[in-house]
This record gives sequence, structure tokens and C-alpha cells, in this order.
Amino acid sequence: MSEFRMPSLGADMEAGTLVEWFVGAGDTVARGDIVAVVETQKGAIEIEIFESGRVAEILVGPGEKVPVGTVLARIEAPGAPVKKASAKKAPAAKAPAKKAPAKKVPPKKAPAKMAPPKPAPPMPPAGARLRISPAARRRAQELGLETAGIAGTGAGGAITLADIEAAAASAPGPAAAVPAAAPAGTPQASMRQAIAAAMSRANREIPHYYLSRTIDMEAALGWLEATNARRPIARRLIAAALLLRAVAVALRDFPDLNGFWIDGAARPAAHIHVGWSVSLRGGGLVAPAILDADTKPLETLMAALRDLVKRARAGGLRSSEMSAQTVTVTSLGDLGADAVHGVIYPPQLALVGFGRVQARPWVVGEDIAPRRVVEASLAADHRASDGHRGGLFLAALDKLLQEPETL
Amino acid sequence: MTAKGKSAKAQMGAAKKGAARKIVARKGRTVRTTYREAVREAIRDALARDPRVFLMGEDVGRYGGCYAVSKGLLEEFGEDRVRDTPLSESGFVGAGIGAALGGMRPIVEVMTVNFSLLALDQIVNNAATIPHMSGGQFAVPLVIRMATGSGRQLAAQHSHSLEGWYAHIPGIKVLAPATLADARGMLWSALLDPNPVLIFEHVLLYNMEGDLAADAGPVPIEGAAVRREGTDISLVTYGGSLFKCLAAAEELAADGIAAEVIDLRCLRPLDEATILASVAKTHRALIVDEGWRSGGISAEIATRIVEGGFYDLDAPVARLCGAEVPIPYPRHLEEASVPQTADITAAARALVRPE
Amino acid sequence: MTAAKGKVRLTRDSALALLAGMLRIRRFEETCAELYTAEKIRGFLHLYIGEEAIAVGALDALAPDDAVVATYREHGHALARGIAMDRIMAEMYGKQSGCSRGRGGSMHIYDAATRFYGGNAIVGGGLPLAVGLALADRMQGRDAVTACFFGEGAVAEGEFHESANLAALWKLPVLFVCENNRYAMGTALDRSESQTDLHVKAASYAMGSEVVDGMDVVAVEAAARRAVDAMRSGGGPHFLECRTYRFRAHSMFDAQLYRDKAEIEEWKTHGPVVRFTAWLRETGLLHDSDLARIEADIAAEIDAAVAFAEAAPWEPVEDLERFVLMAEVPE
Amino acid sequence: MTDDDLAALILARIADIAPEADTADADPAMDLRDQFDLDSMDFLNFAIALHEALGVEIPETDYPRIRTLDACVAYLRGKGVA
Repeated sequence: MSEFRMPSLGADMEAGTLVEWFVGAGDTVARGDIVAVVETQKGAIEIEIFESGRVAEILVGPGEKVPVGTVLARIEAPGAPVKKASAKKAPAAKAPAKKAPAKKVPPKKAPAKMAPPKPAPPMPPAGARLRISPAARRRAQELGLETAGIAGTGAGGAITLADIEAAAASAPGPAAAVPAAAPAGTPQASMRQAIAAAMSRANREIPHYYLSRTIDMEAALGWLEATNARRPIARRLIAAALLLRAVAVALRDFPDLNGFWIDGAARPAAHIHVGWSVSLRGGGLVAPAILDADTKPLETLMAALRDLVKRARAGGLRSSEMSAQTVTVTSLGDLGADAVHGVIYPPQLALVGFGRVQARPWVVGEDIAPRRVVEASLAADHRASDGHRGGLFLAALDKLLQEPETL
Repeated sequence: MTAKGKSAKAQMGAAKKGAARKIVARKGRTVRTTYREAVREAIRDALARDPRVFLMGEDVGRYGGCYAVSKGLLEEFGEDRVRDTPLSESGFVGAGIGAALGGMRPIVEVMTVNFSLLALDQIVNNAATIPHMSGGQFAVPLVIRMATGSGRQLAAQHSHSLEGWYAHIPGIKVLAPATLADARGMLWSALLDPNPVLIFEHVLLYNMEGDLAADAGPVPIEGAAVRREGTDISLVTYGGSLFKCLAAAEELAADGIAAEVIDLRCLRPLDEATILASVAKTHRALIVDEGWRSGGISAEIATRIVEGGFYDLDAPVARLCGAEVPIPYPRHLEEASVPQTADITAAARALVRPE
Repeated sequence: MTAAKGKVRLTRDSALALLAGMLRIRRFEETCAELYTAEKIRGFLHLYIGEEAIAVGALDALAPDDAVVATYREHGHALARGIAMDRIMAEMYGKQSGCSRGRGGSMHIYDAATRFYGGNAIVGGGLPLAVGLALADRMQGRDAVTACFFGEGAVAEGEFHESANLAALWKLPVLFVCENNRYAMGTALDRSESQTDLHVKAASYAMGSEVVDGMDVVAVEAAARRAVDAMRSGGGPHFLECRTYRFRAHSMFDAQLYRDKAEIEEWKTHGPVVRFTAWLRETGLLHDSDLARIEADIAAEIDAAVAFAEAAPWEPVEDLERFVLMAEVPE
Repeated sequence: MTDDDLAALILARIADIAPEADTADADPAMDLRDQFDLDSMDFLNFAIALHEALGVEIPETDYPRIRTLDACVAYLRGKGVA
């Protein structure tokens, strides 16, 4: 038994409507006979049969529209000797049904569309040029952000817009403040990511050494309280201002701790712009710079600190404040840890840390007396300075804090 | 025949006669010659070297060539190998393809790219397709030469720059010789190439005079050439615009801008490596092309630069192209229709020093 | 045992060969129609059934070293020219073993060995090629003619007039064989040509030109031989207007609204196979057993060709760009 | 002004300094610095804000007496805030 199917008469013919049968059940048919008429978009077309035999059953009647390949009738192979002299067509030539398994299907993959030639950008000579997208470069300029230290997540390590936005929302130092105009969607996550990127890079590239020194703050705090008592509340100073001033003045004699590591060499900075860490209540940290902290009197530093903290929290820091730091100070204030062992913000050379001020038994002359002390720490780049120099710096810092009136 | 401006051709032929000058082969390194004479010498050299080479085209024989390029070749090589054809571009270009299929190495001259539109079917559906569609059984080692570009006030139908269209077609190569050395040297290499090669000769270059090595011979047909080194901007151009770009580079140099000039020489395949290496150095690219901007070859070159040199770019890729108009007859409008030296200088300066 | 038909003397063997040649084309194309409805052959399929006498007659007059340029209705010419049936069928399937690597399909059969320079799907597109091939042969002193086949529709194309003029102007050995089947797809001849006696039109190009009964294989061969012999001795091009009729639609998807059935049936009564078989029987050259043997051989050859095509591999996609440009000119 | 009004005023000043802080359900006995993550600069501003709002002098040594909401209310009452 074989099947007579709706023939495909053209590549764009999907279906045909049976108009008329010229044969019926029981009729004999021969190869090449016109057995029906089918209506297509091109008009009515007579269709021929390629089997010889007897029509066993008509399955699709006039008026029915069926897709190409639908069985229209069943044909019984002729039992009697074949009427036509020519030898019976070998089975291979029989029109294999659409679903016949043996049908060789063209390879599944459509011929590959001309994939655009994979642009193999010639790698620029190693290291000479920063791979950064124009959009990212423009955004960095807007934020006054130094792009050197940023790890790129784009193709081939290229820096993308997202990298800049993340860096801007993250760590002090090269990272920009969260600009008021920052897109609302700056997720906490992207800030975390940017901080992580900067920290891991710092650890990877900067050979840190760490020193700390406990400093007796009694003299300094006493002076502070006495000074505040003489002043209206609005002009009171806080300890942070003293610490800031002391670090700045001390750094005058330590250029190897105040500057940048660029292209394999320490480059001392001409100014002392101290990045002061401000914790953002929603999490995250920024360290906007207080410019020329070593030349400004305490009053000015106090006003600058107050303004800075307010604007940092409100996201209103200026781009210059976010990229000018030559050193960074992390002061945890009254709450938190005793000591800070921080990570330098590349490409700076040092990070000064202050733990919380706390009362400790302290040897004063012959006696042991309770004294308020603070743990001062230094993380520094061993390529630019060494432990000896770091120690001298902490000693100078201590000495200055013992003479608060000179700050 | 009037549609093709028969009279215009007659006038041009007459003007050329006076200017013809035998090449004075002086002892010593170079010879003073013209672009036209260099092309003629290339054809003569090819005809002499290989009996399978023959020249076919309208008025290439008795008339001596519409731009007097083939003058004297009929007398030297005879009717069989320097064949004047009827005005049947599709017919004789198709015959050229058939002859190449048959084992010859024909040089078919289509007077100008404007008339080649009649032969596009033969070029695209036969020459460019048969090798691939025959499964590699047949090659079409044919050269088709055409004049291109504007500048002789011949108005729109005689002034097109359509080489960019042909550079779109896989299966053919497209050349644009600008220097005397390329005009002299590309033809023989093109004839040796088993593929159909189209050579576009800018009409304004025929009269260009210069010094050519006395023993100048075949040159490679692929690969761009850096005609002038520079570090601030890459001027990417070809054919008729090359010498305007070199002049512009001179002016820019006086203004402290070092412009690099890239002569593409070959529009298909495009020499991406040379273009991208230049842009990697200068970080700015200005493409100068007489063809129209929309969908022109300048658009293809710009895209290749953005695809391959994106991170090298300090400024958007710039294009200076022909105005999107049918080229008008009056001189002042014709000149305004294609990039001139001053335009190139201004565009380059704007890219290097944006206000 | 010979018989004369017109001025042509036919031996029994040559007569049976002509009949077999025509039947081979017809059966092959009937199978193609079947395979098309089963979606084995795709795209376009233009059948030659009814016109077999022209391909068989004309190509019988050519020598192996002559060149042939055909059109998209080319299966008959390819088979008559001697391209292996299995490689033609594989090409119809689009398989790599096809004579054009499967890339051309039914309309673009190429074969370097038999100088078969392809079907051409642009009406008239092949004629300038034929002129060029003849020019190349003549310039290289190669004793060969080029035969190009085209329908009466091509006579309206500019390329026909440019090619006819060029060939006549340069006295090139081109045999222009016009298969005038009265319909250019859906347009009857008298609705597209001012001068419907095409041989008169061709004669205006100062070339030999005559009209031939395209349904008479012997008449076609005789005319072709006369033209080819004249060309081989330096005569210019020659035009044969072979009047014929196609029994099938222009292509598979054609409701034939432009002609009526009666006309088709009437032509079928004096088709090339019917007429030649009747004549062979009259002259006693053909016995029933001959016909049975011929049909059996053809059926076996077709079965083998279909099996070959079914089993043949597809060209790997990785080869997509091979031969866009050629590394060298094949010998 | 009732104790609640005074407490509300205090919390409002804290909210000015720490906008992100959620002062709605403040714990009156818990150290304000812990509750609202106030550092020394914030606390100074808090003291200044109370001084400006209520005209009360708060010497630095009294800071420990305003470290919780209850203590702060009591301290202010003690300073004569009506």
C-alpha cells in the first residue's frame, strides 16, 4: 500500500485546496496520470500521480485545504502483472514520504550567516594605552576621576561606564563621591564591587608594611576641652581636627609617605591634600580631600571637616575633592576598633589610621595613671619608604600631639 | 549614441592629441612621464609578454582610446589584439568574461564607470559568480579598466564615482591606482591574478606628470601604502583624492599637525591591518572619498575602524565625501561637489583641535 | 540497415541512439517532477519535456572540444552533452557530489570536462559568454565552435542583439540555437515580438539563419551539422530557429493560465518522441524489444542516479567561502 | 511643652543630622550615638542644634548627660526648658 500526498509545487507553496478528483476508490491509475486538480495561490494546477495501482481510499475531499505532504489517497500496488511494459520502478525511486526516516536532511545548522568578521582588535603595544570606552572616559572626566587605577570589566579588560560609576560610588582616594546627580540606581552592590576591586588591586600590587604607636592624648584633649570651654558652642573643635592637623604637619618632613607610585617610581606630591574618611550611613566609605591641610589653621580645618562630612553624606562632593588626595587618614572616632590596619588607596603611598580614644593605665614619670590614649597606625608602600622612616613619622606625630597649642 | 555624449568624447580626444608626448627614456634612474603614458606602457608591456593578452573596448583601436591611453597600440599589435567594439557594454564585457573562461587574458576597457552600469549583470552574475557557483571548476582571469570620477565639467551622467559599489561584490578585486608607479605596475599583476580584477583610473590623473623609474615594472595589487608618515591624524583615501590629501597634509604640517596619509590602492579586499595600525598610532581617522556618503565605501572603512580600533579612538571617525547630488555641469558647483584640499585641511584640523 | 530522412541517412544504431537520447531526457525529468513534489528538489525546476529533439539533435552535431552555453531549462542539454546523470541528479539535490558542488542546482549545471559553461538564470545572460568563448577559441587557433541555447524570450533582450552583432561583425563560430516554444513564461510570442519570424530578425545581422522543425530530431541534427560544418571552415555565426512546444508548465508552480489545454494536447500528438518512434517503426529500424531494452536501461540509470544523490554528502558549511576567489586558473 | 514634645524635638534634630536614621521608634534608654551611628562631628552638631533650638548652654563636659533620649529630656528640663 502506498500514499498519494499533496505535492509541493513550489518553494513558497505551503498548502493546497483539493478542487476535484478525476479518479475514485477502485479506479486504476498509472504513473503520470492526472488524478486531481488543486487550487494554489497561482491558480488551479493539475496534479499527476507517480504510482501505478488501484485507488484504495480517498482521504481528502473537494474543498478541503490541506498542508503539503498530507495523505490525499491510499494506492494499492497492482497485484496483476504490470500493464506498462517498463520494469517496475525500483523502490528507491518511489517518492519517499516526507516523514520517511531514511530522508537525508540537510545539516541542521543553517549555513552560517556571514558572521561579522570577529574584530580581532590589534592589541595596542603592551601597557602603553588605557583601554577605556569613550562614554567611560567622558564620565570619568565629569567626576574628575583618575582612571589609572580602575580595573575594567569590559572586553579585554577595557574600562566601561559601569566601572566608572561603581568606582565613583566607592572607596576614598581615587574613587569619586556619590554625586548628587548620581543615578538613583547606584546600588550598594556596585559600590561594594568597586571597593573590592580597588582593595584587591592594592593588595596585589602594593607591598605594604604596617607600624603602630600608642599616643598619649591627655595633653591634646585637655587643651581641646579648655579651648572649647572658652568658645561658643558653634565654634567648638573636635579631636578629629587636631589629628588631621597633626598628620598634615608631620608629613611635611616625609615626602616618601605623601605622593603616588606611578610607572614604577615614587612621585612625591607637591601639596599635602589629606583624604579624610567619612562613613556613609548606608554603608560604604568616601575620603574626600582637604586641600593643603598642612597650611590651614585648626579653625579652617574644623570648618572644612564639618562641611565635608555634611556634603559627603548628602552626596554633594566636588570632583576635585575626590581625586586630589595625596594621603588618606582613617579615623574610627569614639566607636569601634582600638586600632586600624588599613589598605593604601592606589596610587597613594601611605594610609594613617587612628583607633578609638580610650582610657588606659599609663606610666607618667614614676606613677601609673589613667590616661586617654589612641592607637595611631601607618600602612605604607615598601617600594617608596621603609619601617624606619615610618617609625620616625609616627614619633613626629606623637611629639606634635603633645604640643597641641603649636598646631 | 547621443545618450553617451559622442560629441563630448570627440572634444576630449582632440584636446589630448596635442598633449601626447613620447616617453623620453633617459639614461639614469627616472623618466619624466604622465599617468596616461604609464598605463599605456603597462598595456603595451602586457601585450608583448603574453599572446593570450588582448585589449577590447570602445574606440581603443583606431581612435586611440577615449583618453588616448591606447594610442599607437593598434599599429603595433594589430586588429586582432586591439579590438574596437560596438557600443555594447554588456555584450563585449560578457565576451571578455567568456574569452577569459576560454583561456585568454583579456583587458576590457569600459570607457567610464558611468557606462559600466549596462554591464553590471555580466560582472555580478557571471564574472563574480561562476567560479564559486561552478564549485571551483572555472576561473575568470579578466581585467576590466574604467575611468572614474569628476572634474572635467561633463555633468552628472559622465561624472560618477561608483567604485565603492563594485567593492561590495565578493568574487572580484577592485583597484584604484593613484601614483605613476601603480598606474604602470598594477596591470600585469592583475592579469596574473586568476580572478576578475577591476581597475579604476581617475579622469583627473591622466594628465598628471611625474618621475617614474625607467625600469618600473609590476607591483603587488593588494595592500595599502603609507604615502606620508604622521602621528596626529590618519587621512585614509585613494585614487583621485590622494594628492589633495598630501597637499592638505603639507598645510597641516605648517600648522603643527602631523597627518599620516594612507593610500588604500585596493578597495577590495580592504587592507584593514594598515588602516588600524595607523589609527592605533594617531587615534583619529578622516576618510576622504569622492563617492557619495550614504552606503559608500567610506562607510565600510569607518565601520572597520570602529570594529577593530574602537579603543584607539580619541574622536569619532570622520568622513569627507562627495555631496549627495548628481554632479552639476558648472565648474564652481562641480568643485563644490567633491572634497577639495581646503576642505580636507579644515576637517582634519577640526578633528585634531576641536574648539 | 539505413533509411533516409530528408537528406540525412540514418543507420539503425544512430537512430536508436537519438531515440534513447530523447527518452533518457524525458524519463529523467519525469522523475525530477516526482522528486520535486516530495521536496527533494527545491527552488525552481524548469522541465524540457516536449523539446528533447533540439538538445539531442543539435548536440549530436558538436565535437567533444566544442563549447556549450545553456539556460536554466538545461537538464536535456546537460544529459545530451554527456554529463553523468548521477552528478546532475546530485546537483539537483544540492549535494556536494553534484557537478557544481551542489551550489548551482537545477539552473546552474557546470562541467569543465565537456566545456559545458553552465545554465544561466538571467535571460540572454549567457549569449555574450558564447561570443567570448568563440573569440578565445578563434584567437588561440582552436578548432571549436560554441553552441548557445536560448528561448524566444531572450530575443527581446539587448544582450541577444549585442551578441548577434558582435559574432557576425567578428565572424565568430557561434551557433545560436533558439528554442522557440511560443511562450516566454506566460507571454505568447505575438504579444512580445514585433517580428515573430525570429530567423528573419536574426538574418538582419548578416549571419546564416534558418527555421527548423524543432519536433524533428533528424531535421534539427541536419541543420546543426550544416551550420557547424560551415563555421568550422571559417563561416561566421549561424542562427537556428527551432520551432517547438513545452508540454509542461514554465516551472513547477505555474497554473498555465496563458494557454489552454486543448493546445497542449494537440501538440502532444506530434511530439518529438511520438513522431520519431512512429517513423522508426515504419522504416523497420525499431522493434518492440529495442524500446523495452532502452526503457529498462534508462530506468536503471535513473534509479542509480537517485540513489547516488540520496547518499551523497552535503557540502560542509566550513567550505562556504571556498572558490569565492580562485587560487589559480584550473587547467 | 510636654516631655513627649521635648523628645520629639530632640529626635527631629537628630533626623536633621542623620537623615537616613529612622527616629520613629527610638529607644529612649539606648545611646543615641549607637542607635543612629553618630560620630563626634555629628554629636557636636546635635549639641549645637539643641543650643540653637532651646537656647541652652551645653558644655562639653555635659555631653555624657545627653547621650540617651531620657537623659537628654531630663538634662534639658534641668536646664530650665519649660
